[in-house]
Amino acid sequence: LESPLIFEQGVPGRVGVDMADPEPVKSRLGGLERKGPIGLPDLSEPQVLRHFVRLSRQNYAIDAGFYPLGSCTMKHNPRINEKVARLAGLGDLHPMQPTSTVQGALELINSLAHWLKTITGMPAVAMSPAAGAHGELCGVMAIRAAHEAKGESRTRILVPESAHGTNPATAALCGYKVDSVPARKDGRMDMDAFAEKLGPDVAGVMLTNPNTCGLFETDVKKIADMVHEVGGYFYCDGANLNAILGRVRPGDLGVDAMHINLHKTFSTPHGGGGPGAGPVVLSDALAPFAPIPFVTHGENGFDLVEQKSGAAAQSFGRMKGYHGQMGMFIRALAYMQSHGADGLRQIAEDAVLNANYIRVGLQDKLNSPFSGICMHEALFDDSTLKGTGVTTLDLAKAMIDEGYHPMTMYFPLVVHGAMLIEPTESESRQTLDQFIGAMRHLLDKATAGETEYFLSAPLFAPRRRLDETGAARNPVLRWVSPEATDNEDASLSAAS
Amino acid sequence: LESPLIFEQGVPGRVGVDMADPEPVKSRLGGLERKGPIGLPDLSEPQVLRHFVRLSRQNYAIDAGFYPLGSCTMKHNPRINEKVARLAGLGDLHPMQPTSTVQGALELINSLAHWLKTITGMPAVAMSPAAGAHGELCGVMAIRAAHEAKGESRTRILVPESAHGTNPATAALCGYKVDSVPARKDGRMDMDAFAEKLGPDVAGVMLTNPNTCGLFETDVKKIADMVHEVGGYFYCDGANLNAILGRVRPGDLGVDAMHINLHKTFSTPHGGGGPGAGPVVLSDALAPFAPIPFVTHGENGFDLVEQKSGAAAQSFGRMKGYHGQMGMFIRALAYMQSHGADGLRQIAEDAVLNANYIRVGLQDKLNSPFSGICMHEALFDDSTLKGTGVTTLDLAKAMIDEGYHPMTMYFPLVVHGAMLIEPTESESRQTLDQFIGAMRHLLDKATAGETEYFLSAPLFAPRRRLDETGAARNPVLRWVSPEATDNEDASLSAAS
Amino acid sequence: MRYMPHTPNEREEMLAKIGIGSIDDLFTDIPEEARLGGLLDLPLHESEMVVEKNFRKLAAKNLSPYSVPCFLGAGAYQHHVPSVADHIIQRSEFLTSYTPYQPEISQGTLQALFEFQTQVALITGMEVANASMYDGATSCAEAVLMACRVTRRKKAVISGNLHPHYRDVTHTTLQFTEFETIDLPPAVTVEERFDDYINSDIACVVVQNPDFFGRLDDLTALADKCHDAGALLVVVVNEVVSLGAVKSPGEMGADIVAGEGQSIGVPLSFGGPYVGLLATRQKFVRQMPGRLCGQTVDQNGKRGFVLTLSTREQHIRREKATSNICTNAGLCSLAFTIHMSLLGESGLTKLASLNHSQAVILAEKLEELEGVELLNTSFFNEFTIRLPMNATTAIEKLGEKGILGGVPVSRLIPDDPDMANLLLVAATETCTTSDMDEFVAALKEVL
Amino acid sequence: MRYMPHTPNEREEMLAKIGIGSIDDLFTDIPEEARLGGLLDLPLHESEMVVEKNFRKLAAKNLSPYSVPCFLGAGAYQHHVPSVADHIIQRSEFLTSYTPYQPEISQGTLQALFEFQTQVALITGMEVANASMYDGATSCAEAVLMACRVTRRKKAVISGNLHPHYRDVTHTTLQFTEFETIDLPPAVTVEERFDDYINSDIACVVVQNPDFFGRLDDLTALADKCHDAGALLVVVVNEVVSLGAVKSPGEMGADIVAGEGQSIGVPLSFGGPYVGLLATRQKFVRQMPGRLCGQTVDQNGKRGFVLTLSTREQHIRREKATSNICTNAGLCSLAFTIHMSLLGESGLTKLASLNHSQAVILAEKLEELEGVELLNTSFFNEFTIRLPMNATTAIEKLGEKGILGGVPVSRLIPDDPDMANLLLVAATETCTTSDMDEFVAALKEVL
Repeated sequence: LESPLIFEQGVPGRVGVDMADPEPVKSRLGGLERKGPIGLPDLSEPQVLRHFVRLSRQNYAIDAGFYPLGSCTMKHNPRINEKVARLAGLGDLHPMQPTSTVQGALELINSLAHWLKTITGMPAVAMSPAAGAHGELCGVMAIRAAHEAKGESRTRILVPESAHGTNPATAALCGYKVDSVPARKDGRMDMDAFAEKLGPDVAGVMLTNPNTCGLFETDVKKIADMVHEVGGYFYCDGANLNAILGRVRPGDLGVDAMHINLHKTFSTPHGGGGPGAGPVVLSDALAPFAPIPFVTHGENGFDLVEQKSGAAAQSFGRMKGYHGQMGMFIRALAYMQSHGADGLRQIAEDAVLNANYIRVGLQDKLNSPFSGICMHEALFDDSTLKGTGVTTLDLAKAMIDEGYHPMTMYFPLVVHGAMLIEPTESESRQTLDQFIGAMRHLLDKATAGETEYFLSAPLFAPRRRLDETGAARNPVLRWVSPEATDNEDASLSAAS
Repeated sequence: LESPLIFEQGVPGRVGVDMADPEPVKSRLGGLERKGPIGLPDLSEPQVLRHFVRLSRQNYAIDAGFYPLGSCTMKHNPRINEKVARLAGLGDLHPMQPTSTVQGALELINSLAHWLKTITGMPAVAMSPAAGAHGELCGVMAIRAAHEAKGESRTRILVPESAHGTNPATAALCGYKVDSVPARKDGRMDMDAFAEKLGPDVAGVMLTNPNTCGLFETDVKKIADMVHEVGGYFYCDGANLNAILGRVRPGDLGVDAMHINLHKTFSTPHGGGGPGAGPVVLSDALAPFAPIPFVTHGENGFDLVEQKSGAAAQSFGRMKGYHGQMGMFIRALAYMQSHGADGLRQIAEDAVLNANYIRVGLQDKLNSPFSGICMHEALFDDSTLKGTGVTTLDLAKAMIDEGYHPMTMYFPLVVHGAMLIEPTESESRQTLDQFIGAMRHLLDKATAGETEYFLSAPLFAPRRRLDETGAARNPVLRWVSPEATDNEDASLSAAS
Repeated sequence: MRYMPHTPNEREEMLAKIGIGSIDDLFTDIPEEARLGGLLDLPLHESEMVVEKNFRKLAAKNLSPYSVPCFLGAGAYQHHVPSVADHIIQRSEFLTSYTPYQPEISQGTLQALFEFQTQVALITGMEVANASMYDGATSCAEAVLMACRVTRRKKAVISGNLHPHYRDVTHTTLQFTEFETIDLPPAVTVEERFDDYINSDIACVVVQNPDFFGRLDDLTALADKCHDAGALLVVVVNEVVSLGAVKSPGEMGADIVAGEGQSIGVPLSFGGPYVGLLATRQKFVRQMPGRLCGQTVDQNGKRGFVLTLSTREQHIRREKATSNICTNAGLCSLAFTIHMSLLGESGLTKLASLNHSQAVILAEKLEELEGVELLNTSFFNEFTIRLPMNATTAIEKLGEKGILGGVPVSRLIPDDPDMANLLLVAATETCTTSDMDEFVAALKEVL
Repeated sequence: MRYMPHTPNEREEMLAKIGIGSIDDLFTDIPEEARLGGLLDLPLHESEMVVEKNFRKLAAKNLSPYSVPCFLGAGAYQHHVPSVADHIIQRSEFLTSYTPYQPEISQGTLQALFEFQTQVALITGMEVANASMYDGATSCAEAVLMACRVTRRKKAVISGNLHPHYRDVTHTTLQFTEFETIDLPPAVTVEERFDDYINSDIACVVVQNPDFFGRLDDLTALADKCHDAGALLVVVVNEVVSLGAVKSPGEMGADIVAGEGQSIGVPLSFGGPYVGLLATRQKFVRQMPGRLCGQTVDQNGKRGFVLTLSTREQHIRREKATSNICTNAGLCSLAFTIHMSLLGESGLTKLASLNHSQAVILAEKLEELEGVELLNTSFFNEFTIRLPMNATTAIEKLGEKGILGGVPVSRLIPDDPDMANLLLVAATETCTTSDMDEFVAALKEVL
């Protein structure tokens, strides 16, 4: 049950939304009335509903199956969070209402901030970043603002070579040169290389911990001390916070800034790619530079600081419109309350337990580049596939036919043909057993020489493998009416 | 992505609902404490969610595709109806709240009653029946109560042979003998036979109009007059009201009672088989016998008559607990308000237009047993399939592979291998064209001798054809734990 | 109009294809004098925005029991419905699917029904259950009809402590049949004596447990007596949560259990739609009304589910039908199944235990009030108290204080002076301690 | 705990399989002195019922703008979101799916993104659009960065009538880069003159239309001037409904359109999440930040969609990244696409026309009030009035009367005495005549 593009289904004159006829008034558009047609298709409500229901059924989703997806913490998205996010008086507030009419909303933000600070053991939190990468930007901007406030201009940021791809991009946007620190054989950062690279021109270090190999950086406190010693700051990428909730507080490790992916650790739904939210906890050293706005609490209840003055005089500025991703705040707070201190700790324990269960379940079939206990994700390389003609990608596509989303592939880059698997705490042992069984079955098939099977996978998906190269070479990024005849439009639809 | 039975997924000790620990109290259960285990499986919330999401994906649905299903009016189910049915203060009211605290709810019921009476041109309506068949029961009980009030005891009810299956069952429950009236060659009731069967022992006639052949009973007024003449009442099965909304009012045709399927005509969702609602409009002659409860309106606002006394002294009694299917009332009223007088009429017009469009689109490939314009559904017989080895059922199963729900088959019984197709007004012309194309393609295939294709259909459904005979011969109606060893349980699971 | 896809232009083209000149030509079979010329005397179509506003206005005229302390029961109970249940029943594939007559594309609905049947059988302690009835009251009436068919007898003895709506619906259903009832009077403080009525003419005895007044009874002896006389015992349960704590009807010897499943998964919704439960022994299954889902295999040998034994149903054997029930409570039974799956064994027993402890705590608090008398020797989550004043008056006054303080018995059993001061009070997991304290304090003021 | 599937027993068995003795053994890599012994100082886990109650309590402390007359705008607009849009985005397959990196099992998300890109391109009059940004303000900042990359110039001229948040976010984003801005002062009643600032050093001019004060301008001449100087014109639109009535930026010569899509499909949600729009000309596509979905075919030649041109993105070319944006506004862009599909050509133009007529009617009513001055010569659905008193004070007083009467300009442009009495007033399809009359009457009293 497929559905053509919405543009291929319209008949002019239909409508999917009823509304009152506008009263005739004298136009005040200042002569700027639109003249030509826009080109949107007209459909009825049932058509639109069916179209998107059909589209949805082409998607995989957590609700339908397991995502053994490293580095992305795809876990259960509770429905109560969706329900409370839609309550009248929460989901429908206008951001510019007088603060006296939104005291509950401000209390909610304040309350979420308290949870985040307590969980991380940090004294401050910037709530407004809209996503993890946005949070990184916030953290590194705070670092740069702090250096500038001291009149220092530093140029380098140290980043381990296994870092998330957004780390270097973020540093670059803040005007820093990225200096990559190699990894040791055990998958942690090479401390000697790190020491060597440190110096008075180093603004800070950006470390993911647990790192992208699924390992805890055992020297983390030392790293913090060393970077502080040269006057730099310690940015910790919080993408993997799920693994250590309630077990260790980043604040106790010397962290100066860490973003928290509410859409990973605190399960606001991924939504096919957003929206997310990436609040950033900050140390005392960085707190004065936090972005506006933030919530304060005084005698007259809660208030908002929206301008760079007074309490926010040193703020590095505003990162987005209004007050942050309120819809995500609601969901994350509901998630936290549902877990509580006991549940949050249980999350970390079960997440790590599950990852190690998978590691052990596959260790005789797949090679782990780093030995011993892993944290929340298990990392393997492609040495098993060597000589089979089957690549990590082929294996991943064959997983689709087994009913699973592929694992994360080719990341971290430090491992050849990497496969990174993060089961999360919300999967049952039965699911893990089935998954391990399916993987073993596939690996046996691969080593038995059934290469063709993998090359033709997936067979049982809405599409076979898609021509991504062709898509990039001749980009068709929008639909164009077949009747469009002028050259420009024709060029847009060249490949359609 | 299938899911085993929920009972095959439990691990004792899990839970999908958190709640406070009960405070220790002295039991007042009177020594009736449950001793043994119940046998329910324990699962976590994510498991339950995934289980039912997976199950759902085994279903066809209007939101996903077209139901050319005669006699059942499967049309668009607007989501606004679902939304308003869940509003705090509507969906969460307790039926035994003091009436002073539910004035809005009673107003709503009263308002829906007004719409139903206006649409049908009838003076009264009984709101409480829970479904169409329940409404039939209500109507025929009112007829019987009316006769008894006059001291008459009549024994026969006349029903055309094309009637819905519930009609005779309903009559039987009211102690009436069903007397079947044959159809004429044009698909309407044979008036001569009808006249012949009429007599002083006839309690009434039950007529579906438009009838189950999709035809309007042209002699309907005459039928009403004739049955009234012998002191009987005219029950009209309202299953097909969709076809005549705003075009003719049953009250103007001499109807004494008619149930209205809120889940057909007014689009409360079918839900895989309920819940429905079947309010019954009544003539002045039958109104005094209406079931309790009903809403009244006086100086102190709205009130409920819940007992057989006062205004309800002649009521034939109570048909269900509390006050009717409120959840369905809300949705139906929202649907009516969304359409208005203009939209309701448009429904009938487009429903009949679509049916005739299909009739004409297939008439050279399929035989219509009755000629001329049809109402909201098009009826065909299986003469095209004669000699092909393909039955109506086989054709229907092949429709599944084309992406459609099968049409209604073998009903009405008066037509050999009947196929009854009701497109409803909410399907677009494009959908109808595609459907007609698919049907023509299948019919060509059948007449070209590709019998095997039909016998093996469906191929692209979650299941191939199921062994229904085996299911009935050796009924397995529940899951039984494989560990169950006692004989009784073992017999229950004999076929599993 | 947003729900209708045709444009005027398309309608013209379609009419042309059909070969007629106008829409009116489609309706010529309607007798001319009955054809409506103009529009019905009703408002014109409204936008979704306006419709939503209309219903918000209506909602604002009601008092939501979730916004105030609420102790209402009498057959419908306030429970927390997990958000997952409501989410799932709104999924298109469940919400907008048809009755599963085409099993190949209805396995979702069918497997859920099979799970529902199993759950209902398990909690009631019976062997089989059907795929739901309209509600508890109609289920009770159908149980009596069924008992008459099974025993080929014509009389049913009805406990005086059966929910009055259930009794009334049974009367209504039976009134034009050859079957009849023998009705016992309510027995609030004394034990009901059935012995005098049980004999070889009797098809069944119908009792409710916990009964309308909240009392629990061991029905084992009664079951034996019924069976000795060749009659069936029909047990009605309208608070299914009780089955997590209380001996099941099956354990006590019931032959048919008729229940109301609203407490599990179904919102209060002012009384409907609810979900009727009907469970019985395997040997009576062919006399059981309503739909049944059974397990089978497909052509490839894969397990699958189908509607089965439909020869029992109205749509095949018409006037010999066992019942006229057709549509049932599909979506409500699905909600029940989801909620019950979430609870599981450990959840249902805990929920039951929590409900009971809440009720005990409340009863203890109320007993302390001067002039208030607790009439129950046993109860689950609901009990009856006698007030020193008219219960309806008391409830109205409590309502003014924003408290829904229970159901006056006289609303369901009017015209009986003994009942005027009796109040049914229920406490579930939704009550907080402060709700109870508010209630007790307010009642003290009112008395 | 309801979300966690393991029982204590299972955990033991799993630990045994892993070959360790206790959960603590999994965490030995954490420095001992940093390991938490006890629990965090936070409440313990709560039931769903309690969590829901907590949030209801918080909600009750806010004034829902849908429950009172509301005339708030300033970049976020109250519109009716069709129930279908919210229903669809709650479908599991959209709500809980991952970023569509695996196109074979993500065609739903991808096709919807392709439709989104097309819709955004059509309404803005541009050739291509990306798959969304965080919000309008970040989109504006990214547009400036993009213009600098395209032109290889370092200065952006920013209109004084750009929404202050958009300006602030652009400043923040650029502050540590080599790029800088030239900021014009607000111009409420006079026309803005860009000529003096446009030269061969300028990467772009950023203007908003309708501007922050509601005024509409024909930007064609400005576009020409920009192009003559080799600069780009960036047009910001934060009320996309206006595009149904007003000449599109593309028609006026814009090179990049940065917009806020909240008005279509996205609830107000106290300011976020929203959906940033970014559209441009085909020739700049490789400098455009954010995700892009492109059409292609699969091995069988079937049309399909994939994320494409990702070499532009951060996760490939790291420090040469065009932006650090990673997650975008997936679900909000889906809601936008659904709402826009429901509207279609006829719906969007009618909605725009309705919004404009509502605003005109309100403006006329307000103009009649003594001491109130309408400052706009043109507007769409929002305009600026000057009150004879401090606007913040007026708004507070209106709030006490249960009316959300607009946004005081000084909340966004503080410290400027000229702005103290200015009030932004918006009217959309959600306002009724009686809302307007209440507002005008209340304002009359307040003044």
